[in-house]
Amino acid sequence: MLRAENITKRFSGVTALDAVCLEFQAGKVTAVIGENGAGKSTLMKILSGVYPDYEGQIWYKGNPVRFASPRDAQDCGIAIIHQELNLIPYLTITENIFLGRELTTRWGTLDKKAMRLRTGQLLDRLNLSISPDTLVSELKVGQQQVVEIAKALLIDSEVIIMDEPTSAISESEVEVLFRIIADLKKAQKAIVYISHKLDELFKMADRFVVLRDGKSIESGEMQGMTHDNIIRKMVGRAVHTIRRQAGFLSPKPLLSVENLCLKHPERTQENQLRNISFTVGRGEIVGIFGLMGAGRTELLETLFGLHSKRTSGKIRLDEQERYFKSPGDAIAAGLALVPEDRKKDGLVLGLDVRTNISLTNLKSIERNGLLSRAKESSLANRYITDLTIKTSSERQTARNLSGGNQQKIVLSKWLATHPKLLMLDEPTRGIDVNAKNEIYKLILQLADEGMGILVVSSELPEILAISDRILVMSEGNLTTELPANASEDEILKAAIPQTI
Amino acid sequence: QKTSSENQPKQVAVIISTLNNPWFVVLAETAAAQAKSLGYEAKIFDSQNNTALETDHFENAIVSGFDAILFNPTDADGSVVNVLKAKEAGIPVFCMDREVNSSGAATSQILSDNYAGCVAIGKYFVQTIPKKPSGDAIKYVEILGLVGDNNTWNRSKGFHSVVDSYPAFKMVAQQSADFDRNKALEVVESILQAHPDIDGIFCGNDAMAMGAYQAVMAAGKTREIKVYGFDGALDVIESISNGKIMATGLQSPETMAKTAALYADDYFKGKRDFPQKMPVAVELVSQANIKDYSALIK
Amino acid sequence: MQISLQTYRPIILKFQSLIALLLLCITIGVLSDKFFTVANGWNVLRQISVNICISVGMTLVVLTAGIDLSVGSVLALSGAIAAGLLRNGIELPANNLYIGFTVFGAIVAGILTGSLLGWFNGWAITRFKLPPFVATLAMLTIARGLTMLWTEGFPITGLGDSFTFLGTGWFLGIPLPVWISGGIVLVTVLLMDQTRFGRYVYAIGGSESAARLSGVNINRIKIGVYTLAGALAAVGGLLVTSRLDSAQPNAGTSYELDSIAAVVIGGTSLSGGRGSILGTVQGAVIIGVLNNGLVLLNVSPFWQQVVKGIVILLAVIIDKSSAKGE
Amino acid sequence: MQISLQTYRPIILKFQSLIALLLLCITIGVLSDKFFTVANGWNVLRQISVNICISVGMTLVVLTAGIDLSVGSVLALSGAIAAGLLRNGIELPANNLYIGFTVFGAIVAGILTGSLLGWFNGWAITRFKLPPFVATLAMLTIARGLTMLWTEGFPITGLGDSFTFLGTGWFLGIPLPVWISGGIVLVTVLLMDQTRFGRYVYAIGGSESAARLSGVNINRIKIGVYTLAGALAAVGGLLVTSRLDSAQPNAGTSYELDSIAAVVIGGTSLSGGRGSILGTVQGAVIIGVLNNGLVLLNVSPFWQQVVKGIVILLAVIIDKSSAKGE
Ligand SMILES: Nc1ncnc2c1ncn2[C@@H]1O[C@H](COP(=O)(O)OP(=O)(O)OP(=O)(O)O)[C@@H](O)[C@H]1O
Ligand SMILES: Nc1ncnc2c1ncn2[C@@H]1O[C@H](COP(=O)(O)OP(=O)(O)OP(=O)(O)O)[C@@H](O)[C@H]1O
Ligand SMILES: O[C@@H]1[C@H](O)[C@H](O)CO[C@H]1O
Ligand SMILES: [Mg+2]
Ligand SMILES: [Mg+2]
Repeated sequence: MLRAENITKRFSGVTALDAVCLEFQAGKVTAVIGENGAGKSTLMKILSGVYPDYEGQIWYKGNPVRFASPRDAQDCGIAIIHQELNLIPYLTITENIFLGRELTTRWGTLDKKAMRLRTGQLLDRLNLSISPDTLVSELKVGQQQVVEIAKALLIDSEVIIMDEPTSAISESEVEVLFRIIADLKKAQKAIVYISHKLDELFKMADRFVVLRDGKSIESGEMQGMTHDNIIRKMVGRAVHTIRRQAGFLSPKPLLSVENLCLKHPERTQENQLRNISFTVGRGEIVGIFGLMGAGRTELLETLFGLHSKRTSGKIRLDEQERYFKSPGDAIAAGLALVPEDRKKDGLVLGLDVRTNISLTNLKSIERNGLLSRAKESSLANRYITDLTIKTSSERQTARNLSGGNQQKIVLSKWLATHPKLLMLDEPTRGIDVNAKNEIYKLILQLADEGMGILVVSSELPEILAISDRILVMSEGNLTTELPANASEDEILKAAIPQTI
Repeated sequence: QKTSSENQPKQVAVIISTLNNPWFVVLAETAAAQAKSLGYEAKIFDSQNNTALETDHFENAIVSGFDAILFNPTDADGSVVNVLKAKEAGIPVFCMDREVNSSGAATSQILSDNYAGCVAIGKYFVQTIPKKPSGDAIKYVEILGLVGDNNTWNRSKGFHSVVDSYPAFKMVAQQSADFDRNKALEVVESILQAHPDIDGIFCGNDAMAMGAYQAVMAAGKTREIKVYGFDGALDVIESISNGKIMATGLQSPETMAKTAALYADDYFKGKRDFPQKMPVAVELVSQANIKDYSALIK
Repeated sequence: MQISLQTYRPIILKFQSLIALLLLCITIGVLSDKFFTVANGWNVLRQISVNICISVGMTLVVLTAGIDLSVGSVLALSGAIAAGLLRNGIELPANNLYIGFTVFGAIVAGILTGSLLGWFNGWAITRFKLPPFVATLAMLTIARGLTMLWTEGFPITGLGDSFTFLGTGWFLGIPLPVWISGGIVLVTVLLMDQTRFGRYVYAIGGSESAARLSGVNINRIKIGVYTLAGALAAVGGLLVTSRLDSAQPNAGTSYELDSIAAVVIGGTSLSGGRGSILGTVQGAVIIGVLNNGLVLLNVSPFWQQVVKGIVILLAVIIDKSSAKGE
Repeated sequence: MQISLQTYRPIILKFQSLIALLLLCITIGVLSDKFFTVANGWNVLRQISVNICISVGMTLVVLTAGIDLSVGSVLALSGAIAAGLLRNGIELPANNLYIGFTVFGAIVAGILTGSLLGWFNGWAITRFKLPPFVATLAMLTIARGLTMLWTEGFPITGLGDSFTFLGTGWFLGIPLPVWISGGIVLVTVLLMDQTRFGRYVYAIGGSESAARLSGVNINRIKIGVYTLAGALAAVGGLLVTSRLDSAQPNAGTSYELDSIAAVVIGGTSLSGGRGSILGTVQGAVIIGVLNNGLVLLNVSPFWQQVVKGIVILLAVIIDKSSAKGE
């Protein structure tokens, strides 16, 4: 259906794609596999008309084509769900879904009724029970991703490209998506699927294409492939998945939280977090699981002093009662938070790697009250080496790095503060297996060195792999606390909301 | 016809083109003070050099029942509608300093003759700048006020009506400095780079004359370059007596303001036959007659 | 349960927080019995109609995350062109040609002038990816210079009753400028709410890259917005000119600030994507009522500026906190 | 291989694209032989020194994604306070007290005034989460009103030689205002490049939420930035006042536009996070050279505005395309 021949794409200096050849067939799901920065998204952007300048040839249904704009590609029947969310925050779901393709009435005005109706249907199909009139800015990331999917499904396309559509959604939504993909397959659409969650690929994909360093390495049938197989093709060598050794016993708690409550910012009668109590020991890794909107992010933020005015309850660190008025206080006391949204909250994308790493530690690189370039460089380079961050230099702009490497920068800036307690919110979202493994390794190592670690994740395997203890949240409550060897069923049961 | 109750004092609106310039502050405050001393309520409106805002002021003044308007128009033509509107509402308007181009619209206009004043300055200018022994042209510079302001052009025209008929005088630069002291300083600084050999500078008002003089002084050319202003601002009169500035056209805002207020008083008392135009002469204050004005300084 | 309410959100949005305006009106009304009169009401509305014309255009520009500093000069040039053509027509001495202009012709010419200048803003901004601030700042001085050149620094007056009717006339008991600005508000509210164009304006301001990926032709919409802003500034220019029966060369000086103030006080975000025409109208009314009230209350001109600044601060603070409460 | 070059990137950044400025200078130099003289060089530098003071502060504000419209009025009020105190001291008739001010005392008082007004801007912006545009617009009119009240609308003159030396004197063959503005540039370049404060300013502009999560006290830094901008505007006010030997009540009117123009022409993004002090200096020099050149060439005042607008457009277009080429 869609064939690419010798596609080459350069960004000032960097060759992102190097003579890539591949093919997508109707009625098949093709997985495009590769590490962070392999060039997957770049290729998809070329196929969908975002980058009109490239070398090589694209064939669509046997004809040579060249898309000048996203619109061009859409009109030909190619739809794409981009890796980055591309929604307009202050428009409603309906308005976003129909953006660029509005239905109009006889008089040329917008046919809001019809659009709203269609949106409602789409959302139903995707099991998202939210009014089509909700502003996108009020949606959680996961819900936004569902809206992105709806948007791609709106047009009746022949080729549907999905670039990490499930990075922010939970299992139940993934199920829904897979059902839809199965329908599309039956309707003889060609589906291109990119994900770092390998399990998904085994479930869905018929074929695979591997990209490594901008080159197409191999393609074939998914049938008969194994995990290790795929990873080896992708990384070029075998990777051993890390697991936490069982058997941690915490002598005394590093952090203990009692009856933590967080008021809702507008409806002040309601609590977003209700009477949360738990502890984290020195050297212990505590995993927090929950479904979308369970309140996990809020919990970490509250501990970090971000919502001090709305917080009540006791926080003790090292047996001492603490009250954090701002993140600055929390940092000074030895807390660190790797936020969920690394592009917005984790990094200042426009600044370089060095500056991002030193941002939390400027005092330590001062000499006579002035910042020392030398100290700053050595600080940055130490972490670039230790965490094997792939960057052309410490002066590279953070925006230009791949997701995994960006996440490592965020980790670096926090490790440099030498925290006692490291909180990680979805630390491996959108990150390839290899980088993921490196991050796990790092987390385990830090715990071994005595750091307390609190990890929020929506991926059960991740929680199970690295936690010493598992907390489960649902609707702002801490519903249960389970040992590391808990079963998936136990965890999920505690995560499902009671009220519907 | 206005009917304001007998026991309440009559209200006088003073609508001024701008208060962003001390000259007009004097005009406005004198008018208001005079009206108050005659037993009326007075209120100052600042049109900020914006004819449309002036229109708003007229409308607001009419609505809120003012009984007379002492008026300094932003524009001779643009302000006509405003005056007519007041006339329609039965409110007398007395123009001060600047006129409106419509006979019979205003009850009376007490005017400063910018054109004639600058004719006098022009005459003094050609007298006081000596001929070059070599017969070379005498070079001078003109600093204009706001180029969208008609007083700027009245003054410029009055000046040129004299000076242009002397072929020995050559204007080497004509630039605007928006009636602003700092702008004049900077513009003249730059002009002096291009024309270090000029003999005189004519400025469209005194603030600019002061700025120009400062530039001349900084260039160390106070003896070679003579500066002329217009308005009769105190610091310029003082500078004339110190021999720094050559001359200015003294227009008396106080006289105009007081006259306007007195006319309004007369009007309330029943007088109706006012002179359509009541010119208040612009006096040339120069090195020659500065002694007569020494009383003004301090 | 919120669903039904949210359907008309863009329209209601600002009118939930009319409190600041109401407070202002009540305060002035208590202090001056002249404030709540019919005549004064028309007065205020007529006075703000020019600012409304400009600010409606400015709202669109700001919604795309742009800014238009040139509105005041564009207003002046458009008014001057219309007045000049009406007064003098075009003479081409070379081929002995003289073209006279009817009132209608002059009005069209004025609006075309504004549109052209606005179009140029949009073209420069999209073609060379200039910051709107710079492009329109350049236009601010260029258009002012052209106005001076066209008028030679003198006002153009004596434009005739049929032209001045536009700014001074009444129709069905309502001043014509109020009809005009009201009509413009109505049409643009519809435009923003009911057409693709409006959608795209919001979308571009919300996220230009997302809008581009959705197939919106960013450049075309932006050029359209700046052109419209220019045209609306021209309408403002015609109103001012006809109201004064004279085109002033320095008309509209610093109107950009008043207009942006109306937009921002009305709740439109300078970073684009959020805001509404009706909010802007509210902002313009606040400014207009304030100007009117300070005069009615006999506040001295120097204090007026201080009070005006403080009231603007308070209005926005009250607005913010009342909007949060909803 | 790029690494060593990139080390000094922030500093070189703008000076890679000096082409527009060079072109401008060469053009003027060809047309007027008076342009490339030492005296004229000092002339231009002295004339832009006020704008540089203000624009340096404005750069910091814009880097945090803010804006400060009040600089012109703050300049006027600070200058007037200093001049008034120097001239008349403070008289408290109640307790028969008179405080005289030395030149130094008056200067300190002027700078304190500016800082206080700036601090108020920052406080209002952070405390009530006001858009900087609104808060500083309010301050624009408030400070202007206060200036009028303080001066009663009249200039305060006759400030004495030791005070006027500040604006007119020379030291080591260089005009004092150039020393002062040069010193300010030097210090702020260091501040932005070598201190925590500078880092935080860039970080806030780049991503406020990321900066907050990194422990940066956003409010404190923002208040600091606005306070500094106020203080620098005050320095500008002292320079203007001392140069003119007179505090003009209307000093600084519309300086905010010139200053923002310098910042934006200098490549600082109005959405914050990107830009540099040295870029702003380049922007201010472009504007200053242009003003000077137009007068040297005796371009008629009407045409000046048109030419100025066109040159600004061209400068930014050339700058953009040459910066891209590197
Ligand atoms: N706009 C750009 N400018 C410069 N370099 C870019 C740009 N976009 C991508 N790159 C580079 O091109 C390479 C391929 O990036 P791409 O986003 O296609 O990777 P990916 O395979 O999608 O990775 P991920 O799994 O993290 O999404 C990377 O080295 C990246 O840094
Ligand atoms: N800005 C906000 N305004 C109102 N409600 C909010 C806001 N942010 C979060 N919430 C609500 O707070 C609750 C907890 O959200 P939180 O982001 O902590 O969830 P989470 O468990 O981290 O989920 P996710 O996996 O999506 O990050 C949810 O019910 C959500 O709807
Ligand atoms: O007389 C005044 C002053 O000279 C002022 O400086 C400009 O306008 C004139 O009308
Ligand atoms: Mg990708
Ligand atoms: Mg979360």
